[in-house]
Amino acid sequence: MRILFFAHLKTAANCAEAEIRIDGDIDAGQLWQHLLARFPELARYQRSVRFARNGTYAVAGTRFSDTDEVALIPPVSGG
Amino acid sequence: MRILFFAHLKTAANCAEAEIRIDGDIDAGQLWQHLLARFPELARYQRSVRFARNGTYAVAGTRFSDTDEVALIPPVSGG
Amino acid sequence: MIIEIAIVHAPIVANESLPPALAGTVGAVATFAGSVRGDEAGQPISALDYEAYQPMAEQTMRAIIEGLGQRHACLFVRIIHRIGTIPVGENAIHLLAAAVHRAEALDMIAAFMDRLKQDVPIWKVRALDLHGQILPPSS
Amino acid sequence: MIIEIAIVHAPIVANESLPPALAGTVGAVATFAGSVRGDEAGQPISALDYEAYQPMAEQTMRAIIEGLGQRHACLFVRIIHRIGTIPVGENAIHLLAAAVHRAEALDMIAAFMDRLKQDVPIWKVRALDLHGQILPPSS
Repeated sequence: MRILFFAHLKTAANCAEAEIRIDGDIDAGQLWQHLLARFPELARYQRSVRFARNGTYAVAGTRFSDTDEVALIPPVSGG
Repeated sequence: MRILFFAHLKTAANCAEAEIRIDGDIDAGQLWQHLLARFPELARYQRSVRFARNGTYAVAGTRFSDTDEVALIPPVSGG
Repeated sequence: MIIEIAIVHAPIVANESLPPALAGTVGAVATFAGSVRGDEAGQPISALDYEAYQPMAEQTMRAIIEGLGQRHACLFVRIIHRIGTIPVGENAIHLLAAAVHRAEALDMIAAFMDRLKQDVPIWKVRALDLHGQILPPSS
Repeated sequence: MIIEIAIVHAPIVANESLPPALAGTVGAVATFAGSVRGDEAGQPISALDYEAYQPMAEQTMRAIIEGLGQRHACLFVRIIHRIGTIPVGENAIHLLAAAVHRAEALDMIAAFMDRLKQDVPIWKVRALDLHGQILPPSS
Protein backbone atom coordinates (compact mmCIF):
# COMPACT_ATOMS: atom_id res chain seq x y z
CA MET A 1 0.00 0.00 0.00
CA ARG A 2 1.29 3.38 -1.01
CA ILE A 3 0.98 6.04 1.70
CA LEU A 4 1.13 9.77 0.91
CA PHE A 5 1.97 12.48 3.45
CA PHE A 6 1.20 16.19 3.02
CA ALA A 7 2.01 19.47 4.75
CA HIS A 8 3.27 19.02 8.32
CA LEU A 9 2.70 15.27 8.17
CA LYS A 10 5.68 15.09 5.83
CA THR A 11 7.81 16.48 8.60
CA ALA A 12 6.27 14.16 11.19
CA ALA A 13 6.79 11.08 8.98
CA ASN A 14 10.06 12.43 7.65
CA CYS A 15 9.01 11.42 4.15
CA ALA A 16 6.46 12.27 1.47
CA GLU A 17 5.59 8.71 0.47
CA ALA A 18 5.97 5.28 1.97
CA GLU A 19 5.07 1.68 1.14
CA ILE A 20 3.52 -0.54 3.77
CA ARG A 21 2.54 -4.18 3.39
CA ILE A 22 -1.08 -5.13 4.12
CA ASP A 23 -2.59 -8.62 4.08
CA GLY A 24 -6.23 -8.80 3.03
CA ASP A 25 -8.34 -5.75 3.66
CA ILE A 26 -8.33 -3.73 6.84
CA ASP A 27 -10.33 -0.94 8.40
CA ALA A 28 -9.18 2.54 9.40
CA GLY A 29 -8.30 1.51 12.94
CA GLN A 30 -6.08 -1.30 11.72
CA LEU A 31 -4.48 1.04 9.19
CA TRP A 32 -3.63 3.46 11.99
CA GLN A 33 -1.98 0.59 13.91
CA HIS A 34 0.24 -0.12 10.91
CA LEU A 35 1.05 3.57 10.46
CA LEU A 36 1.80 4.32 14.10
CA ALA A 37 4.06 1.26 14.36
CA ARG A 38 6.21 2.72 11.64
CA PHE A 39 5.65 6.47 12.16
CA PRO A 40 5.04 7.04 15.87
CA GLU A 41 5.31 10.82 15.41
CA LEU A 42 1.94 10.74 13.64
CA ALA A 43 0.12 9.95 16.88
CA ARG A 44 -0.44 13.57 17.83
CA TYR A 45 -2.12 14.27 14.48
CA GLN A 46 -4.33 11.21 14.44
CA ARG A 47 -7.48 12.97 15.58
CA SER A 48 -7.30 15.67 12.92
CA VAL A 49 -6.23 13.52 9.97
CA ARG A 50 -8.63 12.04 7.42
CA PHE A 51 -7.76 9.15 5.13
CA ALA A 52 -8.31 9.38 1.41
CA ARG A 53 -8.39 6.07 -0.46
CA ASN A 54 -7.50 6.32 -4.14
CA GLY A 55 -8.32 10.02 -4.19
CA THR A 56 -11.61 9.95 -2.29
CA TYR A 57 -12.22 10.58 1.39
CA ALA A 58 -12.73 7.38 3.33
CA VAL A 59 -16.05 7.06 5.11
CA ALA A 60 -17.15 4.90 8.03
CA GLY A 61 -16.71 1.31 6.89
CA THR A 62 -14.16 1.98 4.14
CA ARG A 63 -11.77 -0.97 3.78
CA PHE A 64 -8.18 -0.59 2.66
CA SER A 65 -6.15 -3.18 0.74
CA ASP A 66 -2.59 -3.53 -0.42
CA THR A 67 -3.17 -2.09 -3.89
CA ASP A 68 -4.72 1.15 -2.59
CA GLU A 69 -3.08 4.56 -2.54
CA VAL A 70 -3.90 6.08 0.84
CA ALA A 71 -3.30 9.75 1.58
CA LEU A 72 -3.24 11.22 5.06
CA ILE A 73 -5.10 14.50 4.80
CA PRO A 74 -4.47 16.98 7.61
CA PRO A 75 -6.84 19.97 7.96
CA VAL A 76 -6.79 21.81 4.64
CA SER A 77 -6.05 25.50 4.15
CA GLY A 78 -6.37 26.30 0.47
CA GLY A 79 -7.74 29.46 -1.08
CA MET B 1 -41.11 73.45 -8.63
CA ARG B 2 -39.34 71.34 -11.18
CA ILE B 3 -40.86 67.89 -11.71
CA LEU B 4 -38.92 65.04 -13.36
CA PHE B 5 -40.53 62.00 -14.95
CA PHE B 6 -38.73 58.72 -15.71
CA ALA B 7 -39.39 55.52 -17.61
CA HIS B 8 -43.10 54.90 -18.33
CA LEU B 9 -44.10 58.00 -16.37
CA LYS B 10 -42.65 60.06 -19.22
CA THR B 11 -45.20 58.48 -21.50
CA ALA B 12 -47.99 58.95 -19.00
CA ALA B 13 -47.11 62.62 -18.44
CA ASN B 14 -46.17 63.08 -22.08
CA CYS B 15 -43.06 64.97 -20.98
CA ALA B 16 -39.76 64.44 -19.17
CA GLU B 17 -39.84 67.60 -17.07
CA ALA B 18 -42.46 70.09 -15.98
CA GLU B 19 -42.68 73.20 -13.84
CA ILE B 20 -45.49 73.57 -11.36
CA ARG B 21 -46.14 76.52 -9.08
CA ILE B 22 -46.35 75.86 -5.34
CA ASP B 23 -47.18 78.38 -2.62
CA GLY B 24 -45.47 77.77 0.72
CA ASP B 25 -44.57 74.17 1.51
CA ILE B 26 -46.83 71.22 0.99
CA ASP B 27 -46.90 67.55 1.89
CA ALA B 28 -46.90 64.55 -0.45
CA GLY B 29 -50.69 64.33 -0.57
CA GLN B 30 -50.97 67.96 -1.65
CA LEU B 31 -48.23 67.47 -4.22
CA TRP B 32 -50.18 64.57 -5.73
CA GLN B 33 -53.24 66.83 -5.98
CA HIS B 34 -51.19 69.33 -7.98
CA LEU B 35 -49.74 66.62 -10.19
CA LEU B 36 -53.00 64.81 -10.89
CA ALA B 37 -54.75 68.06 -11.75
CA ARG B 38 -52.23 68.58 -14.50
CA PHE B 39 -51.31 64.97 -15.38
CA PRO B 40 -54.42 62.84 -14.77
CA GLU B 41 -52.79 59.85 -16.51
CA LEU B 42 -50.44 59.50 -13.51
CA ALA B 43 -53.30 58.33 -11.29
CA ARG B 44 -52.83 54.65 -12.10
CA TYR B 45 -49.17 54.80 -11.08
CA GLN B 46 -49.68 56.75 -7.85
CA ARG B 47 -49.45 53.71 -5.55
CA SER B 48 -46.15 52.50 -6.96
CA VAL B 49 -44.38 55.85 -7.34
CA ARG B 50 -42.03 57.33 -4.75
CA PHE B 51 -41.09 61.00 -4.61
CA ALA B 52 -37.45 62.07 -4.47
CA ARG B 53 -36.85 65.61 -3.27
CA ASN B 54 -33.56 67.11 -4.47
CA GLY B 55 -32.11 63.70 -5.14
CA THR B 56 -33.17 61.93 -1.94
CA TYR B 57 -36.21 59.74 -1.36
CA ALA B 58 -38.95 61.58 0.50
CA VAL B 59 -39.98 60.04 3.81
CA ALA B 60 -43.14 60.41 5.88
CA GLY B 61 -43.40 64.09 6.76
CA THR B 62 -41.19 65.43 3.95
CA ARG B 63 -42.38 68.91 2.86
CA PHE B 64 -41.97 70.21 -0.67
CA SER B 65 -41.51 73.84 -1.68
CA ASP B 66 -41.34 75.77 -4.92
CA THR B 67 -37.55 75.71 -5.20
CA ASP B 68 -37.32 71.91 -4.93
CA GLU B 69 -36.59 69.48 -7.72
CA VAL B 70 -38.99 66.58 -7.30
CA ALA B 71 -38.58 63.34 -9.21
CA LEU B 72 -41.31 60.74 -9.57
CA ILE B 73 -39.57 57.40 -9.15
CA PRO B 74 -41.44 54.37 -10.48
CA PRO B 75 -40.25 50.89 -9.42
CA VAL B 76 -36.62 50.63 -10.43
CA SER B 77 -35.10 47.88 -12.59
CA GLY B 78 -31.38 48.52 -12.88
CA GLY B 79 -28.60 45.97 -12.94
CA MET C 1 -13.31 52.55 2.30
CA ILE C 2 -12.55 54.00 -1.13
CA ILE C 3 -15.62 54.15 -3.37
CA GLU C 4 -15.69 54.70 -7.13
CA ILE C 5 -19.08 55.13 -8.79
CA ALA C 6 -19.68 55.75 -12.48
CA ILE C 7 -22.66 55.76 -14.80
CA VAL C 8 -21.49 55.45 -18.38
CA HIS C 9 -23.00 55.37 -21.85
CA ALA C 10 -20.23 53.40 -23.55
CA PRO C 11 -19.44 49.68 -23.18
CA ILE C 12 -18.08 48.86 -19.74
CA VAL C 13 -14.38 48.11 -19.72
CA ALA C 14 -13.87 45.74 -16.78
CA ASN C 15 -11.25 47.38 -14.63
CA GLU C 16 -9.87 44.98 -12.04
CA SER C 17 -7.14 47.31 -10.81
CA LEU C 18 -7.00 48.26 -7.16
CA PRO C 19 -5.60 51.41 -5.56
CA PRO C 20 -1.86 50.69 -5.22
CA ALA C 21 -1.95 51.62 -1.53
CA LEU C 22 -4.01 48.49 -0.86
CA ALA C 23 -1.44 46.02 -2.20
CA GLY C 24 -0.67 43.39 0.43
CA THR C 25 -3.68 44.38 2.54
CA VAL C 26 -6.40 43.06 0.26
CA GLY C 27 -6.94 39.32 0.56
CA ALA C 28 -10.21 39.01 -1.36
CA VAL C 29 -11.61 40.60 -4.49
CA ALA C 30 -15.15 39.76 -5.60
CA THR C 31 -16.69 40.99 -8.81
CA PHE C 32 -20.09 40.78 -10.40
CA ALA C 33 -21.11 41.55 -13.95
CA GLY C 34 -24.74 41.62 -15.03
CA SER C 35 -25.31 41.37 -18.76
CA VAL C 36 -28.25 41.64 -21.12
CA ARG C 37 -29.73 38.25 -21.99
CA GLY C 38 -31.16 37.39 -25.36
CA ASP C 39 -34.75 37.10 -24.25
CA GLU C 40 -37.12 39.30 -22.32
CA ALA C 41 -40.35 37.77 -21.02
CA GLY C 42 -39.88 34.88 -23.43
CA GLN C 43 -39.35 37.03 -26.52
CA PRO C 44 -36.01 37.16 -28.35
CA ILE C 45 -34.43 40.59 -28.10
CA SER C 46 -31.37 42.34 -29.47
CA ALA C 47 -30.87 45.03 -26.80
CA LEU C 48 -32.30 46.76 -23.75
CA ASP C 49 -32.56 50.50 -23.23
CA TYR C 50 -31.66 51.76 -19.76
CA GLU C 51 -32.39 55.16 -18.27
CA ALA C 52 -31.17 56.73 -15.03
CA TYR C 53 -31.90 59.71 -12.84
CA GLN C 54 -28.18 60.09 -12.94
CA PRO C 55 -27.16 62.34 -10.02
CA MET C 56 -29.56 60.59 -7.66
CA ALA C 57 -28.55 57.14 -8.93
CA GLU C 58 -24.88 57.88 -8.27
CA GLN C 59 -25.60 59.38 -4.87
CA THR C 60 -27.89 56.49 -3.91
CA MET C 61 -25.31 53.87 -4.93
CA ARG C 62 -22.69 55.65 -2.84
CA ALA C 63 -25.01 55.87 0.17
CA ILE C 64 -25.88 52.18 -0.14
CA ILE C 65 -22.20 51.19 -0.23
CA GLU C 66 -21.39 53.43 2.73
CA GLY C 67 -24.28 51.94 4.69
CA LEU C 68 -23.37 48.34 3.82
CA GLY C 69 -19.74 49.08 4.67
CA GLN C 70 -20.73 49.32 8.32
CA ARG C 71 -21.52 45.61 8.30
CA HIS C 72 -19.37 44.33 5.42
CA ALA C 73 -16.05 46.08 5.97
CA CYS C 74 -14.51 46.55 2.54
CA LEU C 75 -11.39 48.47 1.59
CA PHE C 76 -12.48 49.42 -1.91
CA VAL C 77 -15.66 49.24 -3.96
CA ARG C 78 -16.05 50.14 -7.63
CA ILE C 79 -19.41 50.28 -9.41
CA ILE C 80 -19.97 50.99 -13.08
CA HIS C 81 -23.52 51.01 -14.47
CA ARG C 82 -24.09 51.51 -18.16
CA ILE C 83 -27.22 53.21 -19.50
CA GLY C 84 -28.58 53.83 -22.99
CA THR C 85 -28.92 51.00 -25.48
CA ILE C 86 -27.07 47.86 -24.33
CA PRO C 87 -26.84 45.00 -26.84
CA VAL C 88 -27.42 41.39 -25.80
CA GLY C 89 -24.30 39.88 -24.26
CA GLU C 90 -22.87 43.21 -23.07
CA ASN C 91 -22.67 44.24 -19.44
CA ALA C 92 -25.16 46.60 -17.84
CA ILE C 93 -23.31 46.63 -14.53
CA HIS C 94 -19.90 45.73 -13.15
CA LEU C 95 -19.06 45.70 -9.44
CA LEU C 96 -15.83 45.06 -7.64
CA ALA C 97 -15.39 44.78 -3.88
CA ALA C 98 -12.02 44.30 -2.19
CA ALA C 99 -11.63 43.35 1.45
CA VAL C 100 -9.24 41.67 3.84
CA HIS C 101 -11.34 38.49 3.97
CA ARG C 102 -13.70 36.92 1.51
CA ALA C 103 -16.98 37.13 3.42
CA GLU C 104 -17.01 40.93 3.44
CA ALA C 105 -16.31 41.22 -0.28
CA LEU C 106 -18.84 38.56 -1.29
CA ASP C 107 -21.52 39.84 1.08
CA MET C 108 -21.03 43.42 -0.12
CA ILE C 109 -21.65 42.37 -3.73
CA ALA C 110 -24.75 40.34 -2.93
CA ALA C 111 -26.22 42.94 -0.57
CA PHE C 112 -25.53 45.81 -2.96
CA MET C 113 -27.27 44.06 -5.84
CA ASP C 114 -30.36 43.50 -3.69
CA ARG C 115 -30.45 47.17 -2.72
CA LEU C 116 -29.78 48.32 -6.28
CA LYS C 117 -32.91 46.56 -7.43
CA GLN C 118 -34.96 48.22 -4.72
CA ASP C 119 -33.70 51.78 -4.55
CA VAL C 120 -31.37 52.97 -7.30
CA PRO C 121 -33.25 55.08 -9.87
CA ILE C 122 -32.24 53.20 -13.00
CA TRP C 123 -34.77 51.59 -15.31
CA LYS C 124 -34.94 49.15 -18.17
CA VAL C 125 -37.27 51.26 -20.25
CA ARG C 126 -37.67 49.18 -23.36
CA ALA C 127 -36.45 46.12 -25.18
CA LEU C 128 -35.58 46.02 -28.87
CA ASP C 129 -36.53 42.93 -30.85
CA LEU C 130 -34.28 41.27 -33.42
CA HIS C 131 -35.32 43.86 -36.01
CA GLY C 132 -34.59 46.77 -33.69
CA GLN C 133 -38.30 47.41 -33.07
CA ILE C 134 -39.48 48.41 -29.61
CA LEU C 135 -41.09 45.79 -27.42
CA PRO C 136 -42.98 46.85 -24.31
CA PRO C 137 -40.88 46.45 -21.16
CA SER C 138 -41.64 43.42 -19.05
CA SER C 139 -41.10 45.08 -15.69
CA MET D 1 -22.86 22.98 -16.52
CA ILE D 2 -19.40 23.30 -18.05
CA ILE D 3 -16.61 23.03 -15.46
CA GLU D 4 -12.96 23.99 -15.90
CA ILE D 5 -10.57 23.15 -13.08
CA ALA D 6 -6.86 23.84 -13.04
CA ILE D 7 -4.06 23.75 -10.49
CA VAL D 8 -1.14 25.80 -11.72
CA HIS D 9 2.34 26.72 -10.56
CA ALA D 10 2.67 29.99 -12.47
CA PRO D 11 0.92 33.30 -11.72
CA ILE D 12 -2.81 33.11 -12.39
CA VAL D 13 -3.88 34.98 -15.48
CA ALA D 14 -7.46 36.03 -14.81
CA ASN D 15 -9.47 34.65 -17.69
CA GLU D 16 -12.93 36.17 -17.83
CA SER D 17 -13.87 34.62 -21.15
CA LEU D 18 -16.94 32.42 -21.37
CA PRO D 19 -17.66 29.56 -23.75
CA PRO D 20 -19.02 31.28 -26.89
CA ALA D 21 -22.08 29.02 -26.89
CA LEU D 22 -23.31 30.77 -23.73
CA ALA D 23 -23.44 34.27 -25.25
CA GLY D 24 -26.89 35.76 -24.73
CA THR D 25 -27.86 33.08 -22.19
CA VAL D 26 -25.61 34.21 -19.34
CA GLY D 27 -27.00 37.13 -17.37
CA ALA D 28 -24.64 37.06 -14.39
CA VAL D 29 -20.93 36.45 -13.96
CA ALA D 30 -19.45 36.42 -10.48
CA THR D 31 -15.75 36.10 -9.77
CA PHE D 32 -13.63 35.77 -6.69
CA ALA D 33 -9.89 36.15 -6.31
CA GLY D 34 -8.10 35.30 -3.10
CA SER D 35 -4.63 36.77 -2.76
CA VAL D 36 -1.72 36.48 -0.33
CA ARG D 37 -1.74 39.25 2.27
CA GLY D 38 1.38 40.81 3.67
CA ASP D 39 1.03 39.43 7.16
CA GLU D 40 0.48 35.99 8.63
CA ALA D 41 -0.50 35.72 12.30
CA GLY D 42 0.65 39.31 12.81
CA GLN D 43 4.09 38.84 11.25
CA PRO D 44 5.08 40.53 7.99
CA ILE D 45 5.66 38.01 5.22
CA SER D 46 6.82 38.06 1.63
CA ALA D 47 5.15 34.89 0.33
CA LEU D 48 3.23 31.74 1.19
CA ASP D 49 4.05 28.24 0.00
CA TYR D 50 1.10 26.11 -1.05
CA GLU D 51 1.01 22.37 -1.61
CA ALA D 52 -1.71 20.16 -3.08
CA TYR D 53 -2.58 16.51 -3.41
CA GLN D 54 -3.16 17.45 -6.98
CA PRO D 55 -5.32 14.74 -8.57
CA MET D 56 -7.54 14.54 -5.51
CA ALA D 57 -7.75 18.31 -5.20
CA GLU D 58 -8.90 18.66 -8.80
CA GLN D 59 -11.37 15.80 -8.47
CA THR D 60 -12.71 17.15 -5.16
CA MET D 61 -13.19 20.65 -6.59
CA ARG D 62 -15.08 19.19 -9.52
CA ALA D 63 -17.27 17.07 -7.25
CA ILE D 64 -18.04 20.07 -5.04
CA ILE D 65 -19.06 22.17 -8.05
CA GLU D 66 -21.22 19.37 -9.42
CA GLY D 67 -22.90 18.94 -6.05
CA LEU D 68 -23.48 22.66 -5.55
CA GLY D 69 -24.79 22.91 -9.11
CA GLN D 70 -27.85 20.94 -8.03
CA ARG D 71 -28.90 23.88 -5.86
CA HIS D 72 -27.13 26.82 -7.56
CA ALA D 73 -27.78 26.20 -11.24
CA CYS D 74 -24.81 27.64 -13.08
CA LEU D 75 -23.97 27.38 -16.76
CA PHE D 76 -20.21 27.58 -16.38
CA VAL D 77 -17.69 27.46 -13.56
CA ARG D 78 -13.93 27.99 -13.84
CA ILE D 79 -11.54 27.45 -10.93
CA ILE D 80 -7.81 28.08 -10.97
CA HIS D 81 -5.76 27.40 -7.83
CA ARG D 82 -2.09 28.23 -7.77
CA ILE D 83 0.38 26.24 -5.67
CA GLY D 84 4.09 26.60 -4.93
CA THR D 85 5.52 29.91 -3.69
CA ILE D 86 3.02 32.76 -4.08
CA PRO D 87 4.33 36.27 -3.36
CA VAL D 88 2.29 38.77 -1.36
CA GLY D 89 -0.28 40.52 -3.52
CA GLU D 90 -0.58 37.68 -6.03
CA ASN D 91 -3.62 35.45 -6.36
CA ALA D 92 -3.78 31.97 -4.86
CA ILE D 93 -7.21 31.27 -6.33
CA HIS D 94 -9.50 32.64 -8.98
CA LEU D 95 -13.10 31.51 -9.47
CA LEU D 96 -15.66 32.43 -12.06
CA ALA D 97 -19.30 31.36 -12.07
CA ALA D 98 -21.73 32.25 -14.85
CA ALA D 99 -25.48 31.78 -14.56
CA VAL D 100 -28.75 33.07 -15.94
CA HIS D 101 -29.47 35.05 -12.77
CA ARG D 102 -27.22 36.58 -10.16
CA ALA D 103 -28.20 34.57 -7.09
CA GLU D 104 -26.96 31.28 -8.54
CA ALA D 105 -23.60 32.72 -9.56
CA LEU D 106 -23.00 34.56 -6.28
CA ASP D 107 -24.17 31.64 -4.15
CA MET D 108 -21.99 29.20 -6.09
CA ILE D 109 -18.89 31.29 -5.38
CA ALA D 110 -19.62 31.70 -1.67
CA ALA D 111 -20.61 28.06 -1.16
CA PHE D 112 -17.62 26.76 -3.09
CA MET D 113 -15.17 28.80 -1.03
CA ASP D 114 -16.68 27.41 2.18
CA ARG D 115 -16.34 23.85 0.90
CA LEU D 116 -12.82 24.48 -0.43
CA LYS D 117 -11.68 25.39 3.04
CA GLN D 118 -13.18 22.21 4.49
CA ASP D 119 -12.44 19.51 1.97
CA VAL D 120 -10.02 20.33 -0.85
CA PRO D 121 -6.56 18.87 -0.13
CA ILE D 122 -4.53 22.05 -0.57
CA TRP D 123 -2.38 23.49 2.20
CA LYS D 124 -0.51 26.64 3.10
CA VAL D 125 2.60 24.84 4.25
CA ARG D 126 4.84 27.72 5.21
CA ALA D 127 5.23 31.46 5.15
CA LEU D 128 8.39 33.27 4.11
CA ASP D 129 9.40 36.36 6.02
CA LEU D 130 10.72 39.54 4.42
CA HIS D 131 14.18 37.97 4.16
CA GLY D 132 12.86 34.80 2.54
CA GLN D 133 13.30 32.80 5.74
CA ILE D 134 10.71 30.20 6.68
CA LEU D 135 8.17 31.05 9.35
CA PRO D 136 6.08 28.31 10.90
CA PRO D 137 2.59 28.13 9.37
CA SER D 138 -0.17 29.71 11.44
CA SER D 139 -2.85 27.19 10.55
